[in-house]
Amino acid sequence: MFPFSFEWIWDVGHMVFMGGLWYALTIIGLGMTYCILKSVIDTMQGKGGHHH
Amino acid sequence: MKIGRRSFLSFVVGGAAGTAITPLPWKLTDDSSIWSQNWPWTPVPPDGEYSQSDSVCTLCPGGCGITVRKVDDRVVKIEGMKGHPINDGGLCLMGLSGLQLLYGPTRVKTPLKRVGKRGEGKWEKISWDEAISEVTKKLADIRSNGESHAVGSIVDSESGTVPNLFKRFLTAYGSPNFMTMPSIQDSYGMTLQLMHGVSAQAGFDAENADFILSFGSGIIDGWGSPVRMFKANSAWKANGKKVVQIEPRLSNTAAKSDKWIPIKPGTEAALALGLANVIITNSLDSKKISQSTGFESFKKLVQNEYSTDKVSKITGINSATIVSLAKNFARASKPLAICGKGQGSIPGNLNEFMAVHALNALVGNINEDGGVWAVTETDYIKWPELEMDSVAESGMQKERIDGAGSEYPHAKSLLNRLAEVINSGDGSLEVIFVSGANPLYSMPDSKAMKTAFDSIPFVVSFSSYMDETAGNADLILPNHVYLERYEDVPTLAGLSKPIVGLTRPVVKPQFNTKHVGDVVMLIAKALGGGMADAFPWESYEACLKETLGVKWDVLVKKGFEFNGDKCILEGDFNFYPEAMKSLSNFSPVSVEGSVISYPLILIPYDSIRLANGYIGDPPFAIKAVEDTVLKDKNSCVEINPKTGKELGLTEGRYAFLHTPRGKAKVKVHLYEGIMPGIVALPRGLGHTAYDKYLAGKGCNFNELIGPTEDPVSGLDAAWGIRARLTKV
Amino acid sequence: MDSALIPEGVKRCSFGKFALGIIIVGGVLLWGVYAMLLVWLKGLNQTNMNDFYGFALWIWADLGVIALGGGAFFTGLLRYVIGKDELKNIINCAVLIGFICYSSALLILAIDIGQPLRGWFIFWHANVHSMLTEVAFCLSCYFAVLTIEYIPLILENRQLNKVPFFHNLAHNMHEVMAIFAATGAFLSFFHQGSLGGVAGVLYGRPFAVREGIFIWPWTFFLFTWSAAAYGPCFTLFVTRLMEKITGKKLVKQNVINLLAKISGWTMGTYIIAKIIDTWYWAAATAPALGLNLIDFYSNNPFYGIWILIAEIVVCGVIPAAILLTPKGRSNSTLLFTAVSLACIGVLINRWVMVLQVMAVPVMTFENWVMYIPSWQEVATTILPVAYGVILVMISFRYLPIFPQERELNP
Amino acid sequence: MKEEGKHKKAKKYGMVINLDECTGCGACMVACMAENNVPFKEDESNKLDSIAWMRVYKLTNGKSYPEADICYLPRPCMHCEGDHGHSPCVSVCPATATDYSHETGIVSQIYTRCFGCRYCMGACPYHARYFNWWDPVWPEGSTKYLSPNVSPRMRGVVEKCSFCFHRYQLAMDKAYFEGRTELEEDEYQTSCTQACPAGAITFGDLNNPEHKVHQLAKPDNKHGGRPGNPNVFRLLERLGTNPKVYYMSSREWVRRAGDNYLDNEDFAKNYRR
Repeated sequence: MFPFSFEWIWDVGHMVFMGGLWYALTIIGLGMTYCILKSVIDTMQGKGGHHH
Repeated sequence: MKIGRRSFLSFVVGGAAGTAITPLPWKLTDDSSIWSQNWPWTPVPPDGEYSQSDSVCTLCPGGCGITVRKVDDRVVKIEGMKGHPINDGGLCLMGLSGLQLLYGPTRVKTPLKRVGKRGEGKWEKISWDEAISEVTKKLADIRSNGESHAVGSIVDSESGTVPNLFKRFLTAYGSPNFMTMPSIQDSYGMTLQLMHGVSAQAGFDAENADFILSFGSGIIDGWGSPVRMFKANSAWKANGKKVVQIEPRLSNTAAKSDKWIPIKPGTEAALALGLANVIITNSLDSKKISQSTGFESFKKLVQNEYSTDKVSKITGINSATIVSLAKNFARASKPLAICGKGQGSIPGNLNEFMAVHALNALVGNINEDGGVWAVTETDYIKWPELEMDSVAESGMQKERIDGAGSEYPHAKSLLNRLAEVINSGDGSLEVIFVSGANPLYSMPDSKAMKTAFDSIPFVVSFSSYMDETAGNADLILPNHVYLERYEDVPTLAGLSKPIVGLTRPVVKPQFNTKHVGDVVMLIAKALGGGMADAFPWESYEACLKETLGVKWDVLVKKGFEFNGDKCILEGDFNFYPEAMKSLSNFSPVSVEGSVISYPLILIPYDSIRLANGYIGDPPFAIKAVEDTVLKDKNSCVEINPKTGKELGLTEGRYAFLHTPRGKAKVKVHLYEGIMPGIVALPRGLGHTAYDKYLAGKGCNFNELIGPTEDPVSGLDAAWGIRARLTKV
Repeated sequence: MDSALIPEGVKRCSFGKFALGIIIVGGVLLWGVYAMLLVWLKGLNQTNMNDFYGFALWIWADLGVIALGGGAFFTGLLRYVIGKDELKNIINCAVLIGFICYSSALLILAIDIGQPLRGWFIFWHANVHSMLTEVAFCLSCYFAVLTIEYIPLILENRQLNKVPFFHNLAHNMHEVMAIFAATGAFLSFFHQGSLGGVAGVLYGRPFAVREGIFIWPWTFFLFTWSAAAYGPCFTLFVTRLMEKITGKKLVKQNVINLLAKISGWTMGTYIIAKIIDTWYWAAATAPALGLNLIDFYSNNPFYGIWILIAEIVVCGVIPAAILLTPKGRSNSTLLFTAVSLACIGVLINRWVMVLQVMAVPVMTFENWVMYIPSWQEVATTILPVAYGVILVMISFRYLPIFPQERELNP
Repeated sequence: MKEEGKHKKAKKYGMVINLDECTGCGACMVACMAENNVPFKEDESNKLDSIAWMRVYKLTNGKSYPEADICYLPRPCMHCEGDHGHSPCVSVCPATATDYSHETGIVSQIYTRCFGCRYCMGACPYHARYFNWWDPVWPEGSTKYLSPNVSPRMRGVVEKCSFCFHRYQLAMDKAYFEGRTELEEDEYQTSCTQACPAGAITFGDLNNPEHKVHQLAKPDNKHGGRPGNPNVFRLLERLGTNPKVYYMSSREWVRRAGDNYLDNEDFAKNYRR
């Protein structure tokens, strides 16, 4: 999974597979980070009160 | 502080999130996987210093050389000894599983005295001193009552120092009842006695033969010295030598032979004589033998009574096959005929042995390369002459309980008769010693044997394992197993050249056991007087060293002594000894039971994967048994699909197998390699003793069959029994 | 009692009735949990699997629920990426089912492996050439996506939504849902496919092996496509079932029709592809390995060739035909029959492609072995069903799963 | 010394089993169990979950009495090289717990890394891989004979024949110690080869023309090691697994039983190719 595990080889297989994986994880991670940060900001700005 | 629902929720969520970013969960995950890789209940064998030593396997009479691999004081592997004249590195699966006998749960760990009922399994651990005085007291009483001949012993064979110590012990004590476990050796020995007038065992130069005619001998199923026969078989294959196997079932041997000729079981002698007839009629016989005593009578016999057509009718083999077989056999440059069914645990019909031996003589292969030779009994045991006291003298005058030497003058031991003699009240024993044998399992009609044992007041077993006989004993004086003791191993099993091996302690005794040789001497010494004098040695080891003399050093160094010379089968050959006269009117050895109640015939078969003698299958060996032989707790019987169809039995169905002697639940295995009308059951299953890996699996063939006395030898000649299969 | 939690404007059964339902299903769940614990503590010897039948009941259930849960990714793709807006009325249900199916699938995987404590080695020591690695990665990632898709739904609970942060979070997640859905579709495409690839790459198993393109055997695409085709059927099936149980119309007919139609088309194209695949395999792939089609099905003591007919014709061609005809779609009995058959069909396919792969003998001297699951296996397989029912019950009661419910049941 | 090792020629250890000589005695099975600390259970008659790295199969020619014939076929792990450089099992293991060594041609199994998904077992058409359904339990005292060279496996992992790889390691250690980088043919032999009482198993480097296995099998390395000897065959040759275990038989029905053939196929023609 990581380049430091001993079965890791820098070959096409690893680059494509792990590239795809980390790409997907990055999107999910960034997407969620964005949502949470935005919600924190929104909340601090007083949006989303009980009576919206 | 008031904890509201919300703050609690926040605490839990926050706590979880907080923990998740600490290394703790990751560390725990990692630790748990490491734990799973080192589960404390999965053993880790300790490393240590590696060493190896050579010895000899004694699990069967084969006499293979073994090399054990050790780590510190543990033996971790048994392998075949490279360069050994018998097995040269190869080893059978029993030999390979020997460590499971050494370290396994079936060992008797200390002398045991029965406290419950016989066979109940309740024992008291006693010391060796107590054990020996127990036996001594009993023996002294019997001897003082003048009943010394009522003590008997059953040992595995008659050769080697340990059996001879038993024999000497009984002689000095005053009992002729030294009995040995039967085998084809008995029949071969008697054949040579009657036809050559010599006391020897038959040796076969199998490796050099080029046409092997086997009358049901399991060449690769454990006959003779198994690994040696395997090697010979491979050599035949490699060099294009021919093997013809005659038996009603496609055994492994039959399958590997060049030609399998199914025969009506029990008619092998007729076939041998029929072949002799073809050979003589076609003048294919070796001319050097035709001057021998009895040749003309023999010729007359086979020509008058064993014409090809008649033999064809008797044996069920077509005439053309008989003729071509005879011709091919006789024309081969080194033909060799052998007999003794399966592994050779049943001595068999003496006429058959003599007929087959005559066939060998006819093609002139006696004392020839690839032919029959002699293997003489061990000649190194030269102990001082026994001085018998009056009790011993009078005891030895008595007739043996089994009738050997009296009713059957040629026989040395007829253990097969013991059960009936005792059970019918024709004789009785006060004490029986059993060493290296398990008659309560391995003698035909083992139930009758148990009944007989039940009436013997004092049964002493020297077994290393809790086998059936030990389990029914009053006292167990456990022997070391072969890996813990010194003992000479003379190997006679059909080898053309005699060899003596030495089994030696490759590991120190694991439990509180004692060498049986030492125990016998301790008892003798405790009895005192002439008994003590008969055993002038300090210990068994001293006795062995002295007995072997110069051989000792060779044996200790090499593990075996082998000079590589064949022994001439001396004496004038007699083609037609008196004992053969009954062949003038052929009648096959009868099988017990009526055709009407028992329409089928049950025969046993031997598999190299199933031990059927003194030892039972160790766990590895039983694991190697196929599921068409043993499935769950049931033995499988082989029947021809035709027979199956007639009986409405399909593959895998349960059935009851009835014979005049017993009944067993079996599983049906349809097998195209068996003659219709015949049921085959493997030997070696159905143990009630030993460990959970063996006990309670399958049925014991010996409970379904009884012995049939051979009219000439008195030995057991039963090759089968009538049977019936019924649906469950 | 719990009325504060129930979405505004909808009617729910009494709490007592609800609790009773939960207790009953919960009992079954506990039975499953007990069996699961047995398997974890004592090992896979609690099952009747063996070396010749090493993939069995629950791994079939695993692949089955993944295929059935495929409705989530495909509906999500249609709704968020392709823009079939009507589907917003059924997407929540699809997401819920997807979430249940995928969480169950992961749980089953954790039970099915011999060393659950080392299960994470599949990630840590990943072998990128293994289809199973691809499955594990995409499955877990997609499960993360499904969780992300399910969270806003939870946050829309009446009480939770009152919390400003939760409200904002739900809102913001909805805003970027298309990105998640697209990522999910990408991941789902690969793991559905690689599940098919798991069988298709086994070139030592003539029953499973298929040719393909690049590293992907045809089964890769067939699996993805079949999940897309049959997954929505399960969404429809569950929706219909819930409508029957609650006695309410929950989704408008046009939405149902649209999804059924799309499903019909994907199923129709899939079954044609499947027939071609089977034909090519039977006529070219297998004979080149010395085997006839019937060799794979004879000797089986139970169902023989019928399983192939059931899968392709009865549960493939027939439901596809029904769903493709407007009349079939609009007849509620026919529609229900079609989606039921379709669900059975995809389950048969997964059974065949997982269990039989190992059970069909390859060496000429071996035989089919029969296998009957142990009660532990049955219980562990029912466990996710019970769990799913409970989650559906809770979600339906407290979350706005069906946006049209209020309108349809004034 | 490691430097020298790099220039070694790649080995391809393999086996030729002479089925004419094999007696079906089962010594190879037990020799393997004893060498490799293979566990055993109370009941091993259910062959569906009985671990036997080396298993002896009984083949029948399907004919009726008295034309019936049987032949035994010992089946270790085939150590497939695979047509595309992928052994069927190695390429599917998700956790890299099994590997193909290009140095020796041996397919290894790392028990502590295997997590028991059994995918490799599904991939192997030879049933050479076994799962530890149970915790291995040795009867009291019996752990004494366990060899320290092979670690006993824990429940829940897959195990299989390793061509007694520890023997290779021991032999190599010895060779290095003596300043050699190459092994003699007899320095590395598997336990089953050594034990076979019939001498039916030959083991060695298929790449080495001096070795008996090479001379017997005459492997055609350009075509995946296909045997050149007409009496030699491999199991399921047509799958392209390229096993390194070869079988020799003079009986045609036995050779035919080694693979699947359509009824109308000309076996002899097809077989020789």
